[in-house]
Amino acid sequence: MNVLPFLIIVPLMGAFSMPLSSLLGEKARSAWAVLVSALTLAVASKVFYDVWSTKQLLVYTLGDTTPLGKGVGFPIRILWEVDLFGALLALIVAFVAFMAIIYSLEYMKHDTGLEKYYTLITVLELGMLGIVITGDLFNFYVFLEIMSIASYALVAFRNDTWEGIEAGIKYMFVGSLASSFILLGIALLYGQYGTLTMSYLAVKIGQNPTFVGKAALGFFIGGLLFKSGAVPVHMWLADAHPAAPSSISAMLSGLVIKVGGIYALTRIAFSIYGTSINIKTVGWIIILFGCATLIVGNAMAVIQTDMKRLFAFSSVGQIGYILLGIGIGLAAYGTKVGDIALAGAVYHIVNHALMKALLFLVAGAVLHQIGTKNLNELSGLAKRMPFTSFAFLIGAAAIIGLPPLNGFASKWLIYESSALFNPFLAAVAVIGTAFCTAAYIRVLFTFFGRPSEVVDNAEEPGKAMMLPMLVLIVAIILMGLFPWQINDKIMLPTVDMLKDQLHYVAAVIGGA
Amino acid sequence: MKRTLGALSLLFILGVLLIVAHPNYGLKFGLGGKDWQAYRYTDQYYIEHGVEEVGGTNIVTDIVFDYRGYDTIGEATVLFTAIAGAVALLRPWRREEE
Amino acid sequence: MFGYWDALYFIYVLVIGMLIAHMLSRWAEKVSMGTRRSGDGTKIFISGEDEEKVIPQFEHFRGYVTGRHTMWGLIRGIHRMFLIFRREHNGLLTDYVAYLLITTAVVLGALVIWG
Amino acid sequence: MIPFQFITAFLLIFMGLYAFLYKRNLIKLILALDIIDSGIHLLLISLGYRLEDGTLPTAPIYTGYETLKGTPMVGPIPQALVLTSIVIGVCILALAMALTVNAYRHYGSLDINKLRRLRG
Repeated sequence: MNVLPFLIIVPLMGAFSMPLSSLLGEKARSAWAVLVSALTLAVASKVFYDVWSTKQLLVYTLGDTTPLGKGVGFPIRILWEVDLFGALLALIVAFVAFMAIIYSLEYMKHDTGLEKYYTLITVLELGMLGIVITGDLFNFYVFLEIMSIASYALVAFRNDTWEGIEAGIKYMFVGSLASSFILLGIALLYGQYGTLTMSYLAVKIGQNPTFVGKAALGFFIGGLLFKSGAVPVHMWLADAHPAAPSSISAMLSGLVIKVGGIYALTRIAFSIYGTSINIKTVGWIIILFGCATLIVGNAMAVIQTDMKRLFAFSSVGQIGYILLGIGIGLAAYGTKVGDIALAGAVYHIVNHALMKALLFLVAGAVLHQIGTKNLNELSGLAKRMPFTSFAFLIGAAAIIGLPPLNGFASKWLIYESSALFNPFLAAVAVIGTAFCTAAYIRVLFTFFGRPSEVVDNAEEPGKAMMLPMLVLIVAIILMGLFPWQINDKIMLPTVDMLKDQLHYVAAVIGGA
Repeated sequence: MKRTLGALSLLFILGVLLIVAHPNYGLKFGLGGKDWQAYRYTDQYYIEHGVEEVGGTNIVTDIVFDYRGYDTIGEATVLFTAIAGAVALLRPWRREEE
Repeated sequence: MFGYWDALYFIYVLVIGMLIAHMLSRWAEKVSMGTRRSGDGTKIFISGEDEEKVIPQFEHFRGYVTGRHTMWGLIRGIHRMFLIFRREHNGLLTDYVAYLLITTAVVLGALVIWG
Repeated sequence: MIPFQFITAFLLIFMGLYAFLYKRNLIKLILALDIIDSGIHLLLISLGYRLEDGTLPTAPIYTGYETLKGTPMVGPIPQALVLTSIVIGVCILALAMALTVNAYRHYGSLDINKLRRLRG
């Protein structure tokens, strides 16, 4: 049985019925939210297992058995096309969203408007799942907007704080502008090539790479770099992620910037354009932005006093590593170095989703229990909240890249390949890590320092907040124990499928 | 300073767009005959087969509700999301209730 | 991943590292806090101290650039970098839009020229 | 000769982006967002236009008169896309308005330069 459609159906139905379920009371709404996200996680796991075990693309046509028209060789319907990269991201999205929803059961207890909150968080998950499985450009835009609108609303969800509103306004206005750029790119591609299906566009662009195609790629990269929070357009990220409720920050930082930015960028660069334009140029553009992102993001993290803002800037820095890996994968297309860099980037996407989700959940726990996120006041937290501090310790060690944890493997792959590709890039990456270490050591000293008055009455958070943190810790440690096996079994096949543009096209056109 | 640079970039983008719109280098307007078949094959397919495959005489309706019906679901979801978001943003402040 | 002949690669990296270190120390000498060479005696001192006074415990380094130079220079350079980065993040929506436009224009330009 | 439809579309996009750079009122910025969207919609719609031997095309609707079948029809995809895109634009507008109301309640002003407490 093909479970792929349920990946959309379940969260869609869950989101639309969330206001109804909240009529039955608070308990019913929470249970419904957890049930829907758990089901989504199950479906995503099944999809991932199917794709991984067969190493075949899953193609699903909406409303017909074949995407092709009668008697013609081009697709006329919207289709879904899931390769291993998409399935992997769908799994991560469903997992982190599940964790965030369990966490918010307790974290958001004191807020009003909770039925809207759960509706929006489910829609956010839906939008990301739609992006990773779609095979149609305009459909991609629609789901990008679903995701963006949900995240605009969620960033400003605490409408009684000025932070949320201001960050929401900035995020929303500039984000809509970036979305408009993406729509403009899609319009240009349609005007030149007359189709919107990604795989058929790949065929047409391969036959005739024109100026219009390049201009469209420029608009795509501009808009998607914004969505992924690269320097110099990272500023909305540093404003928006700290202002959102912590469970949302975990999703925004862990998932939205990767699915809405990095995934889309990778898909467009590899599967649509591929080698039909000068792939080295595209790669170097992304490398340069990646290097700037790496330095600026990690350096800004050092000087923050607000814990969540520090984590947000650290997210910018980690996005830099991912961009660096993808850029090297593009610039060294077809070589072993490129493969390794790309594997490192994909691995780091997964790792960073887990680590940053954990860190933001820790920040949320501190904020919930103590009521401040100012690092100067939080000294000596470890005595009163040992579990939370332990969770932070694991997350920080993983994000710095200490060997027994999962961050080490992905960062090592990126260092190694960048050193082989160009030593200068490796130097930049190491400098970025030095800043990152400085930033986290500072928080660590704060947590384990002399107890201050503020934290005297602090207590550990409740079970619903501890459980997601515990699960994420276990996931990080487990992934850290078998880094090379995961790399060989999952990441390298992912890279192989991602690079295999011919396979991506042939799965739809049928060898034509 | 940044604003000026931004304006210059805007002019540059506009220039690229104008090249893109020039019929000799990029997009063509009012295609006909062979060009139509070469560039708008999907539209032509819908015009020719839409009525028999879907049944609606208005081809745009056929596309919106059949060929690209999934987009329409997405559109409805966007509307739903925006309403939920706007209602969430305009709810009374927590402070006022206490 | 590294083969036998890739040992040469490390020498290459080493040479590049030496070059970078040399340039760094030259730059640090220029940037570091008030330290400069003076006259033909070429003494090293830090501003606020007695001009005649040599850096304590670094007397044998007279006339050379000391490690302290590099340290001061690095600290000052990084501090200045932080200041610049922080000043850039001024919270103006106009600037965010300007940066978005500049990014798009740069990408477009690169793709138009070398794509 | 660049078709004036495209030029108009680009001018609309240009106007919207210009407003983003030089205007400070939030309501004006919301209008600017809509203007940019309109420009892109105009571009998309005009991409589907079709001229065969100088005959004017009709809308892609079969009215049952077989005689009309001979006349060319404009491309239907852009119209479908624009239908979807307009709704998305309206949604953005609604959310932006809700945010603006909240911003006015917090800051007592619609000046975007006053909304700059988040920095550094």
